[in-house]
Amino acid sequence: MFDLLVEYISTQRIRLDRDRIKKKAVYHDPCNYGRKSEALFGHGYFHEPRWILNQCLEHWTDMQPNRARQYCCGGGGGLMLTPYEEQRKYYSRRKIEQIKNSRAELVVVPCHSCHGHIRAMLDAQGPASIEVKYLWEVVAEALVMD
Amino acid sequence: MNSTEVLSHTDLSGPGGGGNPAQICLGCGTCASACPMTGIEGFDPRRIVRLGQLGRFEELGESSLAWLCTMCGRCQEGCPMDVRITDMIREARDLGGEKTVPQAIGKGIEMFMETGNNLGLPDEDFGFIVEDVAEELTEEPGFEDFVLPVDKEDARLLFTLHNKLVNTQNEDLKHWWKILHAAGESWTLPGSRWEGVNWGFFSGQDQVLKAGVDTIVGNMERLRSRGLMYPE
Amino acid sequence: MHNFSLIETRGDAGKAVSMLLARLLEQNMVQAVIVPAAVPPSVLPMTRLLNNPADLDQTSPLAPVAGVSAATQAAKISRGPQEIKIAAVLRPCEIRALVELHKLNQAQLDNLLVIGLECPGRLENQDYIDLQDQNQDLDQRFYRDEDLQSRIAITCRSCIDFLPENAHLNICVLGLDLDQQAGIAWDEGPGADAARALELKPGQEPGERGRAVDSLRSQRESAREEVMSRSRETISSSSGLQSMIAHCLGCFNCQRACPVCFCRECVCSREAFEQNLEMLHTRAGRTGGIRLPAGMTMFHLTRLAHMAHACVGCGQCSSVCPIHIPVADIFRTVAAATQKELDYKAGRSPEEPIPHLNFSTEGDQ
Amino acid sequence: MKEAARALVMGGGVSGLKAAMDLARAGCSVFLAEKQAVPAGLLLGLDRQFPSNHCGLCRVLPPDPSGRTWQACMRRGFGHPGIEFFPGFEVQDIQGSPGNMSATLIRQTLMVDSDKCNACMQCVEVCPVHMPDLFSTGQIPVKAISRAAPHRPPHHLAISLEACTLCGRCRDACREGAIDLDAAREEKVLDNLDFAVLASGVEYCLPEVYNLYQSAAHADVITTLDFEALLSSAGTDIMRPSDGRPVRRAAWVQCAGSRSLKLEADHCSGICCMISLKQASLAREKDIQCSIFYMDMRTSGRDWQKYLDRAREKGVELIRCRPHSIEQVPEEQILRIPHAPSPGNQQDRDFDLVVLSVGRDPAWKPPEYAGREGVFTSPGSRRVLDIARSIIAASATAATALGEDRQESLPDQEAKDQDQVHSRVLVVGAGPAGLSAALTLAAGNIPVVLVEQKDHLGGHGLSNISPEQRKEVQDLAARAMEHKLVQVYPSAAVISCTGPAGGFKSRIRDSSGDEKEILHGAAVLATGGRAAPVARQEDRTADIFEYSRRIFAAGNSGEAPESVIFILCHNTRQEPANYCSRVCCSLALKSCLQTLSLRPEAEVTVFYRDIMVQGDDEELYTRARSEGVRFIPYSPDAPPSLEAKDGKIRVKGSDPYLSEESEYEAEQLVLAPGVVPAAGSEMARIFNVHSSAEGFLCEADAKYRPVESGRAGIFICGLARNPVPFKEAVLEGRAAAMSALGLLKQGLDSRLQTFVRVKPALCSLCGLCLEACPFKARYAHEETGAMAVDPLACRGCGACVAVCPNKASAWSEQLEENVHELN
Repeated sequence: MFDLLVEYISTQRIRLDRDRIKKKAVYHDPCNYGRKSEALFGHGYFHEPRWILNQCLEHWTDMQPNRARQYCCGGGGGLMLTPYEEQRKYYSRRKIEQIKNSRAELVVVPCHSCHGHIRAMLDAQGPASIEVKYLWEVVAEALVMD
Repeated sequence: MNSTEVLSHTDLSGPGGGGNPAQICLGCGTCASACPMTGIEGFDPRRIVRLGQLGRFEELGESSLAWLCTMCGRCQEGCPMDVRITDMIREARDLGGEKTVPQAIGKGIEMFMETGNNLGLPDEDFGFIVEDVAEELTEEPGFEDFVLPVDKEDARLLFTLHNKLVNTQNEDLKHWWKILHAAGESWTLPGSRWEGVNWGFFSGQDQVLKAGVDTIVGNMERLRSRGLMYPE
Repeated sequence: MHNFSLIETRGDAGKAVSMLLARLLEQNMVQAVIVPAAVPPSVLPMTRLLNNPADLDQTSPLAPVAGVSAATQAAKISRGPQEIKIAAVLRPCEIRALVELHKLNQAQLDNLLVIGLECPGRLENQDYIDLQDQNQDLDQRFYRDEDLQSRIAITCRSCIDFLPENAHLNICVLGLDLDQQAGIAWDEGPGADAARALELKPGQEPGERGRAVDSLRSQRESAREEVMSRSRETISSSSGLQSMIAHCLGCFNCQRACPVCFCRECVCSREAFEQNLEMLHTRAGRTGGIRLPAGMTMFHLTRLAHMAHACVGCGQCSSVCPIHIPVADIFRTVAAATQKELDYKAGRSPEEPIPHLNFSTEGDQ
Repeated sequence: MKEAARALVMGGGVSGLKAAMDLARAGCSVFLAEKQAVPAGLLLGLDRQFPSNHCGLCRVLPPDPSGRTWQACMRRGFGHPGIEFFPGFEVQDIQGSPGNMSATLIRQTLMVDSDKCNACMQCVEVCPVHMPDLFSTGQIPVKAISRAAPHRPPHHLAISLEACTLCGRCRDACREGAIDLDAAREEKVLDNLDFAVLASGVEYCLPEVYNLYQSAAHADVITTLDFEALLSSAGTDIMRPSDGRPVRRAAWVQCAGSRSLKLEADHCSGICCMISLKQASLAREKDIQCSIFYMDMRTSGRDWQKYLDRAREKGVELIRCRPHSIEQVPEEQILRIPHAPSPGNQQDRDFDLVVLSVGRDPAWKPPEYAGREGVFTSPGSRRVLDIARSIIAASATAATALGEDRQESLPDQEAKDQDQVHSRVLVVGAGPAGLSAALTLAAGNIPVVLVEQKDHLGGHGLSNISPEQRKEVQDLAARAMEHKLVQVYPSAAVISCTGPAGGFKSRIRDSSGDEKEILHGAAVLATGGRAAPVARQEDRTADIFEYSRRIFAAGNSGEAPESVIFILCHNTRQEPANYCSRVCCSLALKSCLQTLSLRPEAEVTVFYRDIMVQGDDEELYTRARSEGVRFIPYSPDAPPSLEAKDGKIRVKGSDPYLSEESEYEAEQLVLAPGVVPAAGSEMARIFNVHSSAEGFLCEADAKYRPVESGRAGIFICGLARNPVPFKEAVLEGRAAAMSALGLLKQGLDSRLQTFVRVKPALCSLCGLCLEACPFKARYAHEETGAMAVDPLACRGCGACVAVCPNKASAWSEQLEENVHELN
């Protein structure tokens, strides 16, 4: 998925406008594409999404910590589907803190699961005003159609 | 149970290879520092590893410990002894038996095994939903000529979907379609068995995991797609 | 001290005390006595060694003057193994100096019967000589004449350590009418032995004494605080210190008069302080000329460093300074601060070790 | 035997200096190569060292009465008769065989001509190469050309050739012509070397290289070495590197770069726990809140546990948890460490500064020539050692090199007694330490009287349990029995020892009960130690020494119990035996592994407080765990309780990871009660030296003179001094012998010269010098009472000179010149 987007952008099969999204964004590394991919396949998708974001946005930042040491959104491992809601909230406090500390108004994630969970946790623990978007959603929004 | 039995019982040679079995654990606490779940209901990766050392996997699976884990792998990433903690969780979830699998996951797996997707959505309904969204898309400027390629043969890419996009968040289907359209990609959506999410990964049930992979491979063979686009 | 006895003075307390000393010789409690005595033509009592009981009537044990500190001589004659036991009549500051010298192997307290004198202060030597011209019975009169007492040496005016410590026998004058009675106090040990020989009967100590001591102390304490705060200000800057010693003539009187300066040859008068012309020449060019002898600041600082833990506050240095530099005030001020820091007091006890000696290879564990 | 062996010592750190000086004192011509411009190595940056919290490097210097070596601080420079010092040179290669070796030295540091340099610093100004700085963690910009060390005067500049690009700008900028860049390519070849001693130490782990705790990204995540520099340059506050704000909260993270299989670093660097404790203790004095994150607090020396207690009293907080990561809280300038101090309990703690406690670089290897014949590698160049052990190891290595160099030449004659100095040495105790000492002395042509209480040689055999080690001791004993310079008195005891160094007079009682007098110049006390007694519940209980002897006795055909429980630190490491015995943990681990190798299905459980293994012994611990030994930590407040029932031992203890109290059953219980000195207090009395409350003999300086007692001429080593494993006891024995040998050689050469003289005309006999002397070198003459100096005991520290009010105690004239020459 990252590779495909990188391919489209770098070969100019799609063209992007960096000025459309004005909000300050922050990027979330999903466990599966980053840390676990690195451990299992020897390559973590850390660089690619950041490169893609640079093509789409003017202002974005990283969470602290990030990449291999990033915190899980709290919905992984099927936990989102379990009834352990309070526990998930406890777990996600770290993610929410990270998001708040970044002072971003928009969280960009490249994972359905993380997207859903971060949205739910922001709604539950606030601030609900922060938007959550898929990485490809950001790409789609920046698309320049001739 | 003595150590040799633990070793033989816990064959932890996961897909990544390498790593060490539980008993080499140093008890250092890196995992517990890493894990955001540490501290709730006595949750602590060290506890999980200790139970693993002692071969008490079933007990682990039956307790909430195993199901509170998000499998994020942060513990394992930091472990100086390279203990495969998340692999152990999968093992425990499997050994805990079906009764311990949370209802939503259990239900989803059941549906998947029956219908090919975790929602149990009939193919006709699926077709109706995606076509509806595709039609909406053509109303947006620049995408007037968008045509949704379903079951197109010989496409470069086969697209599987996360069931939640089909279920409640149909709007989000459009983002990728827009990109693919703009890029002029040759792609296709399977008309049936489109599920891209594999919950066998969560439950630790290898047979479910395998069935998920088989579905996708089946689709790729059927439609002779060269590449695969996968939501997870 | 635990035991107290009153003796009749019949108008001459000095004589009464002299008679006691004579009795000590007669009883062979001691074989010699050192005590101030003025031998004509001199009128200034000086430390004198006597061994004939009959000679004691020429002495002035209560004379409110100390030509030089008696500690130096008391220390010297007490050294080494000897058969002769000596009674020494000493002021509190002289005893303190003696105790310091004892710790430095310069005195041997065991050879002495120390007789301490309660000290309302001493007159400067010249004042004593001058006043004696006008007052025949100066030694006796001093103790009842507040006007005379107000003329004591400048250091004594702010001295709070006027009661003798570490003596075997004390001569008590405070709160008593010396024309009638003087007091003798003692503890167990050599003091008690002497008291028995003198056939002294322990009696009630007059309450008036306590009040007199307290009132003198509080008066001295406020004087002392005033002196010290003035001195602290002077020495708080190097320019203050410099200006204070600016007039120093380089006579070294202060060092010679100091009872705890015990070195055979002062380091200040030796090669370390010598400066050759080349060195002086260089410095003179840098500082716009150089005062000779050079190194007087260094001399005073060295003294100050040595005195910081050893000064007993006798004031002899100030007394002998020809141009009246208040050296003793500075020493006492620095010493008070240093000794407080080290939890040490010069002359307090022969058992108290001299600070700065506990070198250890163990570090600061 | 050759008159003077030619020896090369590589490395001018404390190990190299010690080895070089020992060899020089033993009569060798020594060449000392050090790649820095100044000696002292790592100590250049360590101003304060545990447990004294100050430096004492100068105490390493032998009392050379000529005064020529007298110097205030070796960090400023170094000179010693018999040692040719090559500052700035590193050995590139060694060729040839012993006796005819040649070494190629290449320049690593180029010195600026200090006679010409006027410290204008133009060269530093123009130098384009910026360097990391060991001394100020970047607070002062450092270039390829810079001051050689902060302790040196400003006109002593040096160029690091590792960094220098030879661009020539400094040379062009120098108006005095003090820089000669052509000398950068200078090489030196040393020929006809008899042997070489490698003492260049190890490389330290750089966290950036291993991406430890993302230290490269956080300016305020530094290493213990950096912190040392911060501490040295700190005033009332320690300033953080990022923004210069005072540090109020600091954390230390132990085992950065070690004890990790992921980093291929299955080792413990051994001293980092103590370094962190020291740094935290010192930081407490600046009112900084200090927390140390650790796994096992390895305070494994005689005095180290007490040092830990003192640190705790000072308010240093110890948190048993290895953190996963250090998080930066943006905008707040805070470093946050999430951690789990106890199972099921997670907390965040915020810090201004985090110090990574680093040790040996996992990838470090000794140079290729380290293994060549004739090259003797000091153990301090294989692993990280603390200062005392570095010094012992260096002395011992020098002794080994010297001994092997002389092996072929038999002693031609017994050295004669000269000038009342007896060249004989009395060695008390014939365990590994005593035997090693005796043989080292004998190899140096010094006759030895070896007194042993038992009827056989070999000692108590506490930690030499493996068959190889037992054989090693037997060999030592046999060699001692055979050596013609070693006179052995078995079943004998020393009754008294009087006299000064060089002229001791001791009475010994031999096996027949006869007493005889022995004259000797020095003595080595090596009376060893024994197991502390344990209360045995029944015969299924053994102490660790007994059990390990038993389990190793029959080799691979022995029998092992089906289940065994070890309880480590049994009644030890707490008052009244508040010290770590150092031998028990590794002995226990070896015994666990041997048990499992004899009986793979055996169930082995170990209750422990901190596993105290160091260096590569960490592998033992890792192996024991991976082979299934179960380790359960306990706190001394709640030790496991014991009970014997139905032929089995029952231990009740709680597994903190499971938070459950459990009962463990085993066939065999093994307790580790630690070791106690066998005859410490008695030796202390007879030889008039100090001993600790526990009865260990005390050294003159725990860091820098570890095998010397406070009394000149009496040396101490092995278990009598401190708890040590077998191998270290051997090293200590050799080191003690080396020091005795040096003292005698030096004493024989120049008995009557001293550092300090007394000017009788000025002396007031006040005796302040007697009390001031820390080395018991000042005394009052028995008859005249005059103040005097014992030349063999005097170290030239100057305490008496300082305390003498009128300078009657004064430096010897030669020395005085040197004092004025300083700087």
